[in-house]
Amino acid sequence: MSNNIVSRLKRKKIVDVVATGKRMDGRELLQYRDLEIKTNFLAKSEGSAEVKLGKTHVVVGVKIGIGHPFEDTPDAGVMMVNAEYTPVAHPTWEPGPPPKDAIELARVVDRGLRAAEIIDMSKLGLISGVKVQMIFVDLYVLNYDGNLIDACSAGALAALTTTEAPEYKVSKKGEIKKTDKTEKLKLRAHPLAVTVCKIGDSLIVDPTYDEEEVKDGRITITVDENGNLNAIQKRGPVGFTLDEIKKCINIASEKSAEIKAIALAGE
Amino acid sequence: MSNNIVSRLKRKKIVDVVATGKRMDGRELLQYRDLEIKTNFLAKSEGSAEVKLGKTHVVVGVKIGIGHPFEDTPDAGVMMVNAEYTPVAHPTWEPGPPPKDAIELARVVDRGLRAAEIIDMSKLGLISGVKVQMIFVDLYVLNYDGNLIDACSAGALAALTTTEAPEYKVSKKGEIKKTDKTEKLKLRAHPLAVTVCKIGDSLIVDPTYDEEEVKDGRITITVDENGNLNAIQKRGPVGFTLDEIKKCINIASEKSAEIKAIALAGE
Amino acid sequence: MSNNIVSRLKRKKIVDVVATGKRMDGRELLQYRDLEIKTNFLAKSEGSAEVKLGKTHVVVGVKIGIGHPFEDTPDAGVMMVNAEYTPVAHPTWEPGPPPKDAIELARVVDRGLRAAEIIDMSKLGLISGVKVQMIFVDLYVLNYDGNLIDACSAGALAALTTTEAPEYKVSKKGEIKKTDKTEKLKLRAHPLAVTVCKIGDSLIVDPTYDEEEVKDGRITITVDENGNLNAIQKRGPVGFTLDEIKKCINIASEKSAEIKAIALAGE
Amino acid sequence: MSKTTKKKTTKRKTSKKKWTRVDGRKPDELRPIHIESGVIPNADGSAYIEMGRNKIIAGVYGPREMHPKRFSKPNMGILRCRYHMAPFSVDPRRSPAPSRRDKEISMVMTDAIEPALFLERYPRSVIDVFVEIIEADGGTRCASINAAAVALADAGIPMKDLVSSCASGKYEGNLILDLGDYEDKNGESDVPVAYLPKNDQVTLLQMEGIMTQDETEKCIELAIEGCKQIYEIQKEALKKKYGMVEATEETEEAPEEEEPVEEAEEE
Amino acid sequence: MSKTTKKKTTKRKTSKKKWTRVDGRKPDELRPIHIESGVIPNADGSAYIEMGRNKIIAGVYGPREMHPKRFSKPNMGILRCRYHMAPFSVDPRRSPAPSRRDKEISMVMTDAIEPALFLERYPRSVIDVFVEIIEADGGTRCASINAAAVALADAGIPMKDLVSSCASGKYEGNLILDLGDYEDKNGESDVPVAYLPKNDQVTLLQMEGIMTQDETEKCIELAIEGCKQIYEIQKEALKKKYGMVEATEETEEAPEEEEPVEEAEEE
Amino acid sequence: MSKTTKKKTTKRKTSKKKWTRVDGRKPDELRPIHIESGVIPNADGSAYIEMGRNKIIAGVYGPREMHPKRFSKPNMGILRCRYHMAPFSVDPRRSPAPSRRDKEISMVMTDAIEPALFLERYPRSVIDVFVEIIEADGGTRCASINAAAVALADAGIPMKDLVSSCASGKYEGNLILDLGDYEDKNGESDVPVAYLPKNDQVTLLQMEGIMTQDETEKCIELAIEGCKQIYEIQKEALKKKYGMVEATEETEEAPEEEEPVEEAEEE
Repeated sequence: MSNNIVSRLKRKKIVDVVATGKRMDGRELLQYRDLEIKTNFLAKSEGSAEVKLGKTHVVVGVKIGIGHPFEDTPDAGVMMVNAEYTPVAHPTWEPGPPPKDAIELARVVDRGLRAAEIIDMSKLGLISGVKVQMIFVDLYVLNYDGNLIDACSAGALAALTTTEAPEYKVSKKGEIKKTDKTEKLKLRAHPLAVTVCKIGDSLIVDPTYDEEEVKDGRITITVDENGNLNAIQKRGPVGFTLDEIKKCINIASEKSAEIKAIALAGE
Repeated sequence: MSNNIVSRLKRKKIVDVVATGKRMDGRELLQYRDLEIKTNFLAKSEGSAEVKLGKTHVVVGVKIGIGHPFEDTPDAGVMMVNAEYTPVAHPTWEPGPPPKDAIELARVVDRGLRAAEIIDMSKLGLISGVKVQMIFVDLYVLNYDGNLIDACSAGALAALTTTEAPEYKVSKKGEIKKTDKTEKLKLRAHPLAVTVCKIGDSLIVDPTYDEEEVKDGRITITVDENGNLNAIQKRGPVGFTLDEIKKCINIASEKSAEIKAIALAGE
Repeated sequence: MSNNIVSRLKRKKIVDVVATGKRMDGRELLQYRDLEIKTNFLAKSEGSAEVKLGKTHVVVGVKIGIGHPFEDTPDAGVMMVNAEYTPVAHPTWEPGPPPKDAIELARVVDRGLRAAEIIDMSKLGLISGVKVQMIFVDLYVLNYDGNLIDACSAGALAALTTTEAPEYKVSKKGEIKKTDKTEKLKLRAHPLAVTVCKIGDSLIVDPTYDEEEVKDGRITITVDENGNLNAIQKRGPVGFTLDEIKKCINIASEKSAEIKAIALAGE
Repeated sequence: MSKTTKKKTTKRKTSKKKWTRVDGRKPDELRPIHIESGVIPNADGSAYIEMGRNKIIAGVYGPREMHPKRFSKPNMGILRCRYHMAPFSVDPRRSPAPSRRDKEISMVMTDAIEPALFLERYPRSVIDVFVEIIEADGGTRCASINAAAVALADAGIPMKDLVSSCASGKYEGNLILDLGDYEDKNGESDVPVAYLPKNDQVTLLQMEGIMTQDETEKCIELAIEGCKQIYEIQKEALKKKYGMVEATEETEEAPEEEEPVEEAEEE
Repeated sequence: MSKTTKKKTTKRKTSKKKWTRVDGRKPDELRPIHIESGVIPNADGSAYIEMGRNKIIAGVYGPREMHPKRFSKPNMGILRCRYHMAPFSVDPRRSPAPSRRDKEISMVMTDAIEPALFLERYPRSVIDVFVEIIEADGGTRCASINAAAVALADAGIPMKDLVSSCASGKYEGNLILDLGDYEDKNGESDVPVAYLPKNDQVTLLQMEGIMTQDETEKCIELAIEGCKQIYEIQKEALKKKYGMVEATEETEEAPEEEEPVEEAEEE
Repeated sequence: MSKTTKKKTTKRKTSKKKWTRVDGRKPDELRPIHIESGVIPNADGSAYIEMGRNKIIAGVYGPREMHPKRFSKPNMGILRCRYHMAPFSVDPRRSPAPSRRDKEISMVMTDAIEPALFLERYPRSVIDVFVEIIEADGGTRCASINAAAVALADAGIPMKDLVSSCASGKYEGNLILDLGDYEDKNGESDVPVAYLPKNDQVTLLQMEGIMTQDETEKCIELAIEGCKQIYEIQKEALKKKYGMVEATEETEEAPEEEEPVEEAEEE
């Protein structure tokens, strides 16, 4: 049988089960899989989190370093979010430059953090126009079983929340020294992404790999601790009605509080 | 029929028509297609030109910015000419790094400008050895129907001629500020390229795509406003006799004046 | 016949001959081919060596320039070793980025030089944290007939030994000028790599291309002028017994002195 | 991508009456839009749009054979959108290499347009939509979708509906339609939307900034109203060329799905 | 790769008695090792190792069809190891793109493991071993080999023997086992070794530094002793999972070699 | 490529009599040339040239099967020249990656040589000419063509004629032959020419600088005279090896063109 027929059969089966209000693995439509987050487990990273969401397994590392400012913001630090699809994580993933989906993953997580103004970048300058602090957030996928955006968003929030930022001193001669002192990175918001998938006429959260394969579309909504929205990302070759979008926003608002409690447990 | 036979038939037809002193589209051998040049049509570029030469359509943008000097010329500005074969412009052009022909296009246009010393780069330093003005000339092809070198050369000349260069101020502390003042970029010469194609025993100018496909070779000659030559580029897997070369130079000298009048109309 | 069978027949033939204590080209097992090294033959390089080892032909160029220090060693110069498999050197070599074997070649030669602390990099700073001297060692293969590591190692040693380093002057304003004065680059050690190949149960040195093709494995050992070891690199999908390793070290110690005499002849 | 935070936190104005937009528009007023189809002779379909000062050209090639074949689908066609900014479209000049942002926008554009097409009619084929941003003025992705939809209709490709796209957002506390460059960079949020009017479906939805759930929903509604106005302008542009409004009208019934007679080729 | 000299010249201590290692270990004492198999659900086999503060995960996919096919071998399988460091595994952060060092280590790792496999059983196939360094603490290549061997056994791939790996070296004049990060960076030499205990064969051997021939040989012997201890820990890790020590036991007789019935495909 | 203007404006000397070239040559005198064929054992043909201080090696592989096949032509062979500069061939060191200049020169070299070959005799095949610049001293492209022509003859590839190449130019107001490095960089213009003596045809022609039409034509004539002298040296080099002058003599009649029996393969 061609892959095509296999996936059509798979889709039929999943759609049928979801239509009854259940999932292949017995979950409710709006139920996440078990979520475990371990923070501060890497000694060489200023912040770190290991996230297990069902079989999806990601590590987030936060590194702080020194780099160059952008020309138009000479006194502002720079945050970079990068996602890596490691070839250990899935039989179809190959070594090489990040595929388009990894770029989207990084950008959606990045957009949520940035729009929420999670870090006051204006405080991270060192020498105007020359050197600033860099904050690298690396999303590292070790096993892929769906819903990477939510897992990485939770991991990024957990890692940033527990990041110990080094204190830098700039001498009069312009030499930058990292002191032994650290202090907790100050976060101004706690944005967290929740992805809602549309399968047939149903909306579900936390899709597995198989569910993602057969889904019609998804909407990811990043919600902060006050219930404000910071980012939305719709994907998939289908449309959503306004009514469906509103339902997705409601689901995300509710679920983000639930997941955030776990992500912030290490704080 | 194979592409091979098709192109052989096409070649025969074109060669036969050209041998009678005419072109497939009714032009004379040494007649350009209609040439329209619109300058200053982009607000975010210091200089711009839109060129339509028959169905060939290119946009040239001139941007001025700040960059690093070369090590051996610490006080001289830097000019970069770059050509982009956009995938909208032809069914066979694909997204990706510039193909070899795009590199040649940029280099031939660049060589004409540079050899004519069109801009006094020594005036464009800002901080010796550290910062200089950059002049980027981007040749952007939107529809390709032959004779890109001439179209881009005319576009580059038209865009540079109408470029409003910003004035920069360097503070004592070494900060560079772009002022609101601009002044016309000073050009020291008006070089323009004319390409002569050899088809069979005939020499023609302004080839269409089809004529380029079947041509034996081409010689591009860049001529300045005093009739001096600035650059020559021969291409194609054939030889030219000295006599043919001299004919090409004569044609180019004559035609360059004609085209230059149109390119400089916006000045 | 498939390549596979050809190479199996070739292997059998070579293994059989080697087992008798001889080589296809009549050499002893531990005998190098003729080695010719010409130094200082390039006017634009601070150091150079042309090495012919049998039909293997490499050129090593040493260039000294100015560059940026690493962040953690602001006052130390930087040495870079790079190997280029040019497409002229072998019918199977193609233009493009260095293949894995070229990377290994560069890294093994580099490791020997670096571990022996051949150059006192701490003497090559210019402006602390900003500019330092760079030493580029380029290994350029022009004909490949086996044993590139030994040929390049000898070439690098010969080229470095005869390198005339320019004297730089740093003005109070921080301008760096290359003076006309040069002096011989000071070397603190004379490391040289010897590669021992295992074919069947025999150990040989200086393999040809064919011998490399059929070999089981190889161990490269870099030995300095005092008989100390600086680097070892084992390759090949086989194991070596401790006893075999000791034999390889003995062979390398002996041979390195022999080859070194030729490599240092130009000093 | 990684500059510092883009959205300013809400500074809600106390008296709303005096508030006017930077360019004098009413909150729910679109910028002037001009659309022209058939602008690229070589393309199967094309369109040029000016939306505010955005200048964007879109070209369609296909349906045509997919290269490389292994990426084709045995039972349906593939839509491939490529969003690309000219180096001179923004200030300062950008590199012509596709950025991560370009790649993400290409993906969401494809998702936005695909629901309007009958891709099941083109097994093993591809429809390429290439969009070049000649000048950028805020809302480029929406303007690109508008141009792409007209270009697809111009190519004679049957569509369930045109796709219309427009952003809304919040600026100085007010919800506004169709943000210009300045509003986009200095406002509190940005909500690009694409919409299929006949189906009443949203096919592009993104958001970045800080807004309440209620504000976000109002923004989406506002953007949909903008899309409906643009829809009329798009139809007008096609009418002008083809003298008919319903050029793209087609049955929406998908043809009966059949088992593909051939399997996907492996490569 | 190209930093300044890494090894300090020997400063031999006069009184050896008081000498202790920085972390208090005895000269021939391993760091604590923890190995766990079956940690990546998607992989055919996997293992996680902590060796000191190294944190490394290895996943095995295969034997599976080789892509692209032209790299497959008609009469045997191919082992492909990929060593890769997470950007946050070291300080300062590194680029996620594979470095020249990554590529070299991938090669020597492949050589180290291949002798333990029966590759002749998997014509035209590939076994992929992907190793991700989550945190690096000296000796990553050895720890990677240890994890890879367990992951291969976990994948049920028949092995002649497990491969065990450990480094030795010289620090402040003393020969020591299993160098930690600090000893690795500040010691006189480093000798990574991999070993097949049943065959008594060394399959990885590298060395960098300055040591006498005698010291080097002693180091190799010391490393082999370390490997033997690690071998027991590896078997224990597999026993824990499968309840048997000899899970990987297999006849070592290679199957009779036959002429391949098909030739290698040309591509 | 993008440095500041290279050619100085003419400073015409009043008294021409005293004028001598920097290296003492007469205006129409070539630099010393030494050509040697058969220098790369692995290549099908090869040559080494010293022309002034240029040191260049050229190797020919083929006619051989074209990879990838889809670039081959069903009715004729393809000539592929690759011009490449060694990192140490110029000062300061250059990157080993091919530059835009390298790519353009490779193209014009191919055009210069192709008219001398009978490519229609090698359907589906490729002839590779690889040129490596070991040391550059002005006029590298001309010297490369001279070496390539001898290498092709050395490979036994039938040629209509040898190709000979030489530049002329203007320096301090004088027209001179075969510019050295200093004249090239400081002169008013540079005119590289390649020439087929038997056919009296120019196959390479480039020019850069400022010259009148008349001066340009005189330069071309002067360069042709230089080519004729080089032609004799090339023949001498081949004679030395093969003991015959007319080694490359062949009928110039092209074989009758036939319809290709097979179509081009699609891929």
